[in-house]
Amino acid sequence: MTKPWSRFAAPASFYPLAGRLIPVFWVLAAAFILIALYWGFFQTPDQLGGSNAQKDYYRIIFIHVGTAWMSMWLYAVLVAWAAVGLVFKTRLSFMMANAIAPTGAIFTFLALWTGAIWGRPSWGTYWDWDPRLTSELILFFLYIGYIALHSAIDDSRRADRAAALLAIVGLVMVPVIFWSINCPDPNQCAALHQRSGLGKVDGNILFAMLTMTLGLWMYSFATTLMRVRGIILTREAEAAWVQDLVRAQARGS
Amino acid sequence: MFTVFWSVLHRDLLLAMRRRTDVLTTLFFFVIVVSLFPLGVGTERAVLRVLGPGVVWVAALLASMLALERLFAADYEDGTLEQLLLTDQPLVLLTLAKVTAHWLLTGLPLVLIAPLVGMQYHLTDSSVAVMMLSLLLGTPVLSLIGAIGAALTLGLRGGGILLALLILPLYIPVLVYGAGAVTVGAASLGEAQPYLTLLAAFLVAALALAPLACAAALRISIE
Amino acid sequence: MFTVFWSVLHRDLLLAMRRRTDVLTTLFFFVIVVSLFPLGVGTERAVLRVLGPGVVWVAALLASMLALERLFAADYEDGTLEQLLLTDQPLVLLTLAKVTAHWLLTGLPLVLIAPLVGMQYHLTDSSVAVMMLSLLLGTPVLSLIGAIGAALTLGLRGGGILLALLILPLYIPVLVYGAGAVTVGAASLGEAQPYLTLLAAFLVAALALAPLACAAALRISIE
Amino acid sequence: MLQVAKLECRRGDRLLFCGLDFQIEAGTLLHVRGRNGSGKTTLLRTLCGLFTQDSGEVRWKGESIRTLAEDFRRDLLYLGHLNGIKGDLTGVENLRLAATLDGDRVGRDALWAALGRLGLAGFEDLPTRMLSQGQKKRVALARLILSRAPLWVLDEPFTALDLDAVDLLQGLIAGHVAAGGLTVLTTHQAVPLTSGQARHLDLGA
Amino acid sequence: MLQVAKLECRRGDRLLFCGLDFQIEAGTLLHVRGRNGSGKTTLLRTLCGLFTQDSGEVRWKGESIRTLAEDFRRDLLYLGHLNGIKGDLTGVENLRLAATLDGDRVGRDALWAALGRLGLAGFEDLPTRMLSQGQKKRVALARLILSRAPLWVLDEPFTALDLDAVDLLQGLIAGHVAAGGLTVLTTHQAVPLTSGQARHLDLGA
Amino acid sequence: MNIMNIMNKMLEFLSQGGYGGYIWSAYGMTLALLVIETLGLRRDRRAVLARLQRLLRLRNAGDKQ
Ligand code: HEM
Ligand SMILES: Nc1ncnc2c1ncn2[C@@H]1O[C@H](COP(=O)(O)OP(=O)(O)OP(=O)(O)O)[C@@H](O)[C@H]1O
Ligand SMILES: Nc1ncnc2c1ncn2[C@@H]1O[C@H](COP(=O)(O)OP(=O)(O)OP(=O)(O)O)[C@@H](O)[C@H]1O
Ligand SMILES: [Mg+2]
Ligand SMILES: [Mg+2]
Repeated sequence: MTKPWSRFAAPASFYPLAGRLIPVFWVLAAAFILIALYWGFFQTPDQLGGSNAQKDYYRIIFIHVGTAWMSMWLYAVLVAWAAVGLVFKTRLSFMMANAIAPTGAIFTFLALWTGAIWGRPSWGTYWDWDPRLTSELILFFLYIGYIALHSAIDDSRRADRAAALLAIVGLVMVPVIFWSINCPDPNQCAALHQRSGLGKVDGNILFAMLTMTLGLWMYSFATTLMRVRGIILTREAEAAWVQDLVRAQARGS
Repeated sequence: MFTVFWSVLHRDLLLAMRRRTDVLTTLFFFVIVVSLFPLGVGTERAVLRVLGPGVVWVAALLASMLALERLFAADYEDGTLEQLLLTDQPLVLLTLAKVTAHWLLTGLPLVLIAPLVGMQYHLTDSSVAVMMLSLLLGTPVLSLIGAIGAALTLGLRGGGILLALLILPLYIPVLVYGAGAVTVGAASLGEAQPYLTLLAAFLVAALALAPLACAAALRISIE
Repeated sequence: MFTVFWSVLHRDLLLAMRRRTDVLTTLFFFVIVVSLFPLGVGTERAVLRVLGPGVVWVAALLASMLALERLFAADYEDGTLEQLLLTDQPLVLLTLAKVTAHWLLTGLPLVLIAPLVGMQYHLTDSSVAVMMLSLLLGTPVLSLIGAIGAALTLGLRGGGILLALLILPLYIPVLVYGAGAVTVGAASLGEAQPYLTLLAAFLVAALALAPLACAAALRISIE
Repeated sequence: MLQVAKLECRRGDRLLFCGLDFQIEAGTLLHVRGRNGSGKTTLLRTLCGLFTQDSGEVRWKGESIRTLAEDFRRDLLYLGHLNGIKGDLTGVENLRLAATLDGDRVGRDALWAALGRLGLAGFEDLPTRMLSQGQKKRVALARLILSRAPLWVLDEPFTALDLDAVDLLQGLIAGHVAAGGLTVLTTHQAVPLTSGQARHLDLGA
Repeated sequence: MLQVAKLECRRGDRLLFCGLDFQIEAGTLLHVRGRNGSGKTTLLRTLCGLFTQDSGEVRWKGESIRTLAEDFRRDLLYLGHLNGIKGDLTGVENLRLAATLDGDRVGRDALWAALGRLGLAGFEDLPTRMLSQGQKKRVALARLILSRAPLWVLDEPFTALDLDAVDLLQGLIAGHVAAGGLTVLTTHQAVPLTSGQARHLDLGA
Repeated sequence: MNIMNIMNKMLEFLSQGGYGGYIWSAYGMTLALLVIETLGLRRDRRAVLARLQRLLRLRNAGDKQ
């Protein structure tokens, strides 16, 4: 371990750094989410106009979009950490990938849940086999597969690398899967997309949506770091620095 | 180099011949699952004709997946897998040989029995032809992708159902275009051509990439 | 006598809590298989509504069957099964406790998730109610019958697919009346009553007979 | 007490032994010996009723163990090649479960004391899969301390144990025999007895 | 020839050994010793490249075995805890397959001769699942006769063997070392050498 | 501004133009899951620390012997 960046890749130095960052992210998360909620509920109209008028229920959008975006973003980050771990053999990367997965799965579930609840008043059904929804469902399965594989393997080293490989295979397949769902008939693909024009959205709504997403992002930083600290403690139980830390805590309490 | 490919292939086929029932079980599983649906859904011809392609493909997915559980397991348990890993041959080639043998034993029979299933669901002749073609192109992809999952779950508790969880989502593109081809092919074979081309493209890509991933997975699991 | 039933039941539930993902795997397998069909068959509401009951029941059959593979296997491998056989308690009771635990962990979740699936297939509210009822009555029968197969295939190579072959045909009556109930129940709950009565009768018969057969099978397999 | 009459066992198509006759009384240790594959494990499992003989009979207190069924099993404690403990449960949980199934209600202290006596202090509430091979074996052997069964059947109980544990186990067996119990075991080691009678049975050609 | 530098291995979260350094030349036998669970098997598998070390390096003829990959594996013969033979194939079929994968074309007579030398005359064309434990092990060991690999890595090769077979195997190893080969093995027995150098490595606390 | 007025305002806000059930179940599930996750993380951390403390005590006891 001689390269400068690898100093932070060492669990011993990352652990306290994460400990200092966690409260910061909690504060940021709370602030952004509260602002977004205030803006979303009090600074936006009760009704969306347009060809397809939507009443108050459109306020679900603030968490719906936030969780949907975060679910996809977190999967990308997870795969990135997994790939770094496989290539550079840094233990911390695997731990990060591992710590992201539950939060990502929760966001995916929430995107599905809020989307379904939204679908009921606007489409009259909780579920439809719309490509976007189906893709999100598949993403949920990919998260669950990653978590299930990791926890089925007792040896943490093998678990890390096997799950990382699975995540990478998943990433290669994801475009193909999403594409096949979006375009089940290869003869006519272009006509399908119901584009979501972000530009046409009202400024206040957009602000609340983006702030909420930012808040959820900060939240996922906080939970991921908390989880990774737990993993580090478990994995490094034998290391001297962990024992010093535990001893200090024992004296403190 | 190819002697190695052949000798592994030959070994696996020989082993299968010594245990003929293992091959038949996959086939029977496929037939049973396909036959269960008319029992659950009712036997109206119009309905069955719509369901046929999807059901056959889902059943093929499930049969392929169940058989995959044993792809590396036997070799893992008796130690021949680690000996394979220690030969001076590229592991990718050995993996490819094992997957090929597996497909010959579990995928090809499904292709051959497809006309029978087509009859059960009152499919048109051209549908049946497309079904055979699409299975011929699609089942190797299933074996190739599934082999990665099989390698990853080697020797784990609850391997079977875990494997299902890992690889069924990855099977979706094959399912979509395989079943799509059969549905479209009801009228004429030509309609299905873009679907079949896509399946062929998947097969080429899977042939190129899956053995690499699978070999890497084996190296991880063997520790 | 019942302390034993409870302590085995409690042990199996405790073990499942230590391995939470094992329980979730079955559930997700069910959800994945159910979600595959619309991808293969197409997403027209009318078609899905016809298909729904059959798909749900076939998926329940497969999920139950795949989970059964592990029902006795873990206990067999670490030797706790032979210790159970050597206690001074009736083996039938122990078997029943294990099957009960298994159903609570794999059957009951399917019942609870049924409304979700009903949503995916646009089933009517009364269909969903009937589906939950029929699963509640039917899945224990699946676990009970399947346990016999699991006991018989204990420790055999290729156990999973062999088990499928043995017990899927035995599952057919449950499938026919279970799926039938849901289809008929689309209009009103009352229509489905004869079907549900039959399923209840199956359940009573299976409760009376299956543990006996299963205990006998265990004695044979443990030698 | 335990009587074996004209016992014949086969595995596959091979005859392992036939016409086996012996009888052991209270306060006896029976040491079964023989090469690998001579049928020791098979004999012990037949004595427990886990393996069905091809002909002959095993009797306990004068009655066939098939007729006695649960009444025989109440008097029996068998430890085989496998430990019979769950890796996901802790030592205490494993032991409590075993005691409950044996029909005993054992207090928490007794459980911890039994594990402590086997040198597992500090490991009582770790999942047993985190224990070493020898420690797992010790958890299984802790049942010997709690059990009140008169007949112990032990298949190679000394494997995976270190010297201390071997001494301890030999002491337990000697105590059991001295207190009027019966023990049937296979092992390649000698088992010193403080009282009671030691007998040998040699299997195989 | 074979060189180990600052090797560190973990299993799960446990450190097995770290900073392990040694080097062995042609014509040497390295005997790895240690308690159960001290990491002997792990070390041997690391030497073969089956297990990935946490840090440090294994070198063969001066180059890392990771870089050499297939070139290293050509020089290696590993026999582990598992026999690595298929129960459904006969001894001859198993041996022929192993030879083919090693890149050797071995004639039928050589195969039968190798099996005969290991005392398997008459069992060559039975499916190996019908052989006894010791005979299965002998089929696996027959590869030692056919192989031309200079580096043998043997994990407890003497288990399940009877005295004759132990002698035979000791002879094979001594011959290999005398002919300038390298052998790394774990065993609780001594291995007499006719020529060459014997070294010991003790693992674990 | 009397109590009734405030109550009415609150009720009106809660009903969200008649879609309160949808909105609050969406936000409620989100809140529930995030809280559960956070609490779970705290519990996990306590469990890990407790285990490490116990191991430490054991090691100390072992050293004394
Ligand atoms: C159960 C699943 C889902 C349901 C029922 C659902 C429903 C909806 C509905 C009804 C809208 C309003 C669209 C409109 O104005 O017509 C919407 C908007 C949106 N959904 Fe979903 N959705 C679901 C899942 C997802 C997923 C998985 C994503 C992830 C990509 C997503 C991303 C979005 C986005 C970005 C918008 C806002 C786009 C815009 O303003 O046009 N949704 N969703
Ligand atoms: N499940 C089985 N099926 C068929 N034959 C078996 C089975 N188990 C053992 N055998 C055969 O029965 C014979 C006796 O086996 P057994 O396990 O009783 O021997 P043992 O004396 O206990 O040997 P060891 O000292 O190795 O424990 C062996 O020759 C073996 O090949
Ligand atoms: N698959 C595994 N996962 C996690 N830990 C393992 C695994 N295999 C072995 N270990 C642990 O690694 C340590 C070393 O194991 P190894 O098999 O190398 O020991 P050994 O010296 O060969 O023992 P033996 O003399 O019993 O063969 C043991 O303490 C064991 O608990
Ligand atoms: Mg034995
Ligand atoms: Mg070893």
